[in-house]
Amino acid sequence: MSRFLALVVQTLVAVALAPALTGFIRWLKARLQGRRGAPPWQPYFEIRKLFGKEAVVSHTASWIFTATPFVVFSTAVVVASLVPLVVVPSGPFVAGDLFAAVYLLLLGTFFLALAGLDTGSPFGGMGASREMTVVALTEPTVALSIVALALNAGSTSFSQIVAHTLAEPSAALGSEHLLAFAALFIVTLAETGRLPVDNPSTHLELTMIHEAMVLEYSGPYLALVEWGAALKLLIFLALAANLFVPWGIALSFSPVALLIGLVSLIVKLAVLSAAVAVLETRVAKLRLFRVPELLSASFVLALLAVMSTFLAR
Amino acid sequence: MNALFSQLVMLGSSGMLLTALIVLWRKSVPSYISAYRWQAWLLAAVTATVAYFAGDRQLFAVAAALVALKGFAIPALLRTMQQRFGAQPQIKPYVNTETSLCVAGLLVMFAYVLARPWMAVTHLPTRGGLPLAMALLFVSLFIIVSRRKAITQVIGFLMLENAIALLAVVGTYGVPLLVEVGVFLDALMGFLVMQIFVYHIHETFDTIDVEQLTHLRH
Amino acid sequence: MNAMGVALSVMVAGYAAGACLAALAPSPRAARLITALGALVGGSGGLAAAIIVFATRSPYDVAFPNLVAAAGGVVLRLDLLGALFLALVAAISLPAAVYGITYTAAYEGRRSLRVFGLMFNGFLLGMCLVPCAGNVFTFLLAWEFMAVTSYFLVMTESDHPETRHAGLWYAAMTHFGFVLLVPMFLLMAPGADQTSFADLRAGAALLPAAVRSGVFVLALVAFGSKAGIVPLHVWLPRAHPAAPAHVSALMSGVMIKLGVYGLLRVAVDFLGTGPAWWGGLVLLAGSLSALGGVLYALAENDLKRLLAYSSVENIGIIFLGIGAGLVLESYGLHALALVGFGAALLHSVNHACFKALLFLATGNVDHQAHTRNMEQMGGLIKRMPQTATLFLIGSAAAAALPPLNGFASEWMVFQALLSGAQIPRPEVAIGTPLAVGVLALTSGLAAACFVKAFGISFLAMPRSEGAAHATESHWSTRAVMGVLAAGCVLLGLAAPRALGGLSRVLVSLSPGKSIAPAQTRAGVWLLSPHGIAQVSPLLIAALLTSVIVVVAAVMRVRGLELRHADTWGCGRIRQTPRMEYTSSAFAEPLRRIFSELYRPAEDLSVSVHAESPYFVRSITYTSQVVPWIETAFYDPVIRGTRALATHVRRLQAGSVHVYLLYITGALVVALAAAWWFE
Amino acid sequence: MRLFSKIWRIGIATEPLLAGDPAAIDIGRALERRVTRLFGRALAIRLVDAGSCNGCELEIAGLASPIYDMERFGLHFVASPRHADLLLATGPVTRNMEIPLRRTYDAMPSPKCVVAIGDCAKTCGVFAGSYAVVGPVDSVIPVDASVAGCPPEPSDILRGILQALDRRPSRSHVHAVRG
Repeated sequence: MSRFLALVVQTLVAVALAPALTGFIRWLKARLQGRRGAPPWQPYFEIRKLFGKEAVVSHTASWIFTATPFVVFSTAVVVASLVPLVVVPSGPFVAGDLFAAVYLLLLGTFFLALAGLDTGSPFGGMGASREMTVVALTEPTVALSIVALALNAGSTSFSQIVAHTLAEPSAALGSEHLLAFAALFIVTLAETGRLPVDNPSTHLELTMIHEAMVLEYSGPYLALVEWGAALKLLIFLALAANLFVPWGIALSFSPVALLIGLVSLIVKLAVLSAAVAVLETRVAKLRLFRVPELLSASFVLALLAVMSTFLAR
Repeated sequence: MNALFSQLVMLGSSGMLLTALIVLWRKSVPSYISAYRWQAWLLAAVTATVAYFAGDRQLFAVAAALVALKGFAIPALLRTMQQRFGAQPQIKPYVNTETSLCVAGLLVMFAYVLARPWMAVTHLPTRGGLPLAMALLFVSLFIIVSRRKAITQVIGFLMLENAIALLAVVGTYGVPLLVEVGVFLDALMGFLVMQIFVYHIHETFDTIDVEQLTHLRH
Repeated sequence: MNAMGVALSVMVAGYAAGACLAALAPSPRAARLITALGALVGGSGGLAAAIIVFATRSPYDVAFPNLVAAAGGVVLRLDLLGALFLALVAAISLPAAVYGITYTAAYEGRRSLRVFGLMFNGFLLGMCLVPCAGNVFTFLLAWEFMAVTSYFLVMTESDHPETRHAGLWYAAMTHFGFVLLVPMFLLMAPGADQTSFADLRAGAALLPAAVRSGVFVLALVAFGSKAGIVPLHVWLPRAHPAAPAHVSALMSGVMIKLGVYGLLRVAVDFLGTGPAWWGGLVLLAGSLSALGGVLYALAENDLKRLLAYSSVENIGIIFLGIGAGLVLESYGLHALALVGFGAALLHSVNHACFKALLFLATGNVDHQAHTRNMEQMGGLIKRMPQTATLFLIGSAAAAALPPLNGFASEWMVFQALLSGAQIPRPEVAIGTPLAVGVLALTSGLAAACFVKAFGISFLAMPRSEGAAHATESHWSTRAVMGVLAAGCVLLGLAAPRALGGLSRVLVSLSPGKSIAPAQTRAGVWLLSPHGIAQVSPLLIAALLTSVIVVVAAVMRVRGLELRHADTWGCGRIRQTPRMEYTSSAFAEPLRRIFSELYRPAEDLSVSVHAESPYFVRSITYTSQVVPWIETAFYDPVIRGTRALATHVRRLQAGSVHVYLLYITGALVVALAAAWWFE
Repeated sequence: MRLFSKIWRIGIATEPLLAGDPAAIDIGRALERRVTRLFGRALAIRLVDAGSCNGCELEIAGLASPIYDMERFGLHFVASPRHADLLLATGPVTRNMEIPLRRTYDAMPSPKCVVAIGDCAKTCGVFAGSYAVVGPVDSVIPVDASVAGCPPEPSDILRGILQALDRRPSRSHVHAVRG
């Protein structure tokens, strides 16, 4: 029973931590641009404000528009319960493995794209079309990096992969781990709409990909969608951290191990989000039709990762 | 000890392969030059690790020579070449970027399949690097074939020479010093000839697009 | 006359009676009702027979040697594999038949419903007999009967020129497949009189390796052309849109699965283990079909052609599962091979369910909005809410989204391909990740394709008069689609139970080899071959609904002020449908990225005023995705046959004497050959 | 690496918000207590140029620069009025911009507020009486506060917005800001 409780607590921690992660990235980018910037816990104020506001729904929108925020948020929460954050989810209550997590996020994006099309505005359609293009091109890279990890560990379940890396520390230095990590990092940037694929803080509708789909949302619906997107970013960064550098993750459910797991998770997320912030200060946004080149480069990286797993055998 | 040795060598050689992929991916010649410099430094690092673990004094000298010549001299020469004819319009290569990356992926797989029997033969800890060296060879050949700017082809040729050096180091702990110097000298000669060659193309065609050479026929 | 005999006779009698009575029906309305009644009775008989075989787990034989004794008589043999596909045909034909009642009402004035009823029941009878066939003659008879009746069904709306064109392509391709089936069976049959499947199975073991490979390649091409794998798929996107909705639902849902049944019967049941390149060939065909199908589905503007290409894609996924199974089988890993075949069978069942639902929903839209072109649809969710919701369930299942059935089978195909990577051989170890990459790219593009299919045709504002005045169709069509949608959801949640049943089917195919690995746990979890990775669609669905309920409750407690206003369009005056995204606009980024594969035929024409070339009157740009596979493959073949035909025509000299000369010449040659071979 | 060394050298360039002359800002309508508390820490701003000569836009663009850095007060620009809480209107409302301005105001979810920036927005300024001008902003949509000046200083605009939300700069969470 304590195992189930720990998983619930872990999911709630992830949900609570997600806005702080986006806030930290925004704060660090501000500091890198020489501005004082809003404090890292600013997103919590924004979410509180949005919940207090009225929701405006377009006449042409159907029930899909109002249902999508719930679907996007719930898919992100369910994936947070599958992914190894503080403790490795094992035992009977694990609902899925890496593939299930990826396809659940695809469910969220599927409905978000439909909501973008639903209001009939050209921005929503443009955002939906580009988002589905980017998601379709990232799928093979995600699958191959999962294959590269799974081949080493013998299965696509998280607990197996983490246990394998812990058992064999030299594997973490192996080229397949580094290549798969690089591929997954590029996919993280593409999937969560960070620079160089899509600029999260842009105001020009024509350059948006993720933002354009949520232009029509307001009030509590917008809060749910933004929270879901922040949670998705946390999930991807936690995946990249815990699958490749799993030290510190709690294997047992004792309070001490859980505490160490939480602290190590926060440290790893801080390091990775700092890397994202630094990268976003350094890199400009790619033109939409240069993004497939970036994604095919990450696909080749993932392919090389799979190749080198056979080499080691 | 051996595990760390082979792991480091594989890390170094896969790094070299990645720098070759950068040439296929990016579109600016200065980034090719820095990729080549990184590759030269990694080659020197691999040679040094092999020298350290195999306890072969000569390889340290070879590594030092590599750093001096390929780490500093050739990139400098390339940069002067780039400054003189660098300001060229973007010439579209024969193969667009996505396809050339996928072709590179397939070439790497072909190299792995090809190198499989060799790995069974050698029992050196560095045998892991053999397919990577073969892959680097194929990728640099593909660069020479698929790119139209003369400078890029020169860089492709130099990476080819790096691949041969890596193959030697990984396959047989480095060929004797004399052979190494010999190989390197004729590569240098090739490079100098190409430099003059590029200069002349620029003079006659006012562009360094190799495509123009076909006009010489009629 | 035990229960099985009764069930089979009810099936045959139901269809036969339905066919004949429909042909003699007094009024078109009566013909429609009789057609549906016959199909329902026949279908339930077939379903009962399949269930009995499943329950008793023992095959059932019945023979009528005196019927056409020369060819070995009509022998029916229903084993577990045949029962699965019979159940699939019967299960999908029941809702399609009920749907047909109101759908064919539109044909009353224009088409002869009597002929349609005759052909419809004949088609269903043919499809039910194919899995029951016990010997070569019955199989070929049922196969040809199914092909001919389906040709007439495709030609129901033969006043449109493209329907006739589609019928021509369809007839040519199915008979190309049939022509290859006959030599395949001849190669396998040991003797003229031993043509029952049991003899074939025994004989196949003694065949030399070259002949076995020849039989396999013939089977792959023949059954592949019926299933619609890429080089042989050209009839599918032509025939399905031409046929009425419930017929194309049957064709796309079940008829192409009989191609999969045939391949499994020959490759797994008769030939057993073969060399690794068999699996490689099937994997190659699967990857080409999966990628080709989804890419052309994305570029399609006609909803039914989009679904037809999506069928090609799903057949590709099924072939990937079979290919993985064959490769594993050739390396002796029988337990893992069963995972591959199980995944392929599960995906066949799932695809039949959601593709039939999608085609029936498209039929509704076609009749109400009088168009199949997605450019002219839009806003249908407000005028046809139930049809839109059911279409959404179907497209979510087709895009392999978690709690539904598409995800469960695609997850199993992933695990099967992954277990292929354990084989140390380099070419296999490299082939399987490529296949995993292809499958992942296909599922990503399928998700984009079905966002387009649903989003562009059902959401935002109507872009044509027809779409603006569409209303919900007859309640029976929606009830029937509801049944299929419930099937999709149930198959998704109870996938582990379904997979348990399927692995029983596969174990029966290879008795004594090895037991199937534990692929399910407590009927809730799907397990990967090594039992470590697990996924439970039921638990995922439960977690999703619980989180949605909690969040919705919190929002309700806090109170949600809602206001309706116009869509934000940078403050412009009116929101018109012209500003929406259309299907070609949605697919344009992907068309540009994959332009190397599409090779669109683009032409740009600028017309200028007569006075001066610098004043442009109009610029027209058309970009058309012409499937270059046909122009590259089929045009030379067609030209070659036409050239050959002109030469042969010279033989028709027209004078009787020349014909007599031919006869005597042929006689002389035959006698000389018989003497020489003596 | 040169970029990061420059970043390291320059450090934080934000200057504290000095108190300008209070005459520039006049609060037309005081927002209720509930609204100011809601916008206490976070506010999304949508800028509408209702016919201005872009002088005010340049100053408003200065708000997002490191010197004035409005983000430290929790203000940030958004693309769509659906996400916005405050409408910054600049320029006299010309004939063509009257309907778009009203539609933008309607598209914003309530509670919402409007701040008119510059003399033109307040009293049509130099363009008063022109045939193309409908009138000042408050003749089209209700205005909560307006900032005079042609163009007003970015610090004036910032203080105008903060005072419209009844947020004394000293009381807000930014340190070392003299009220």
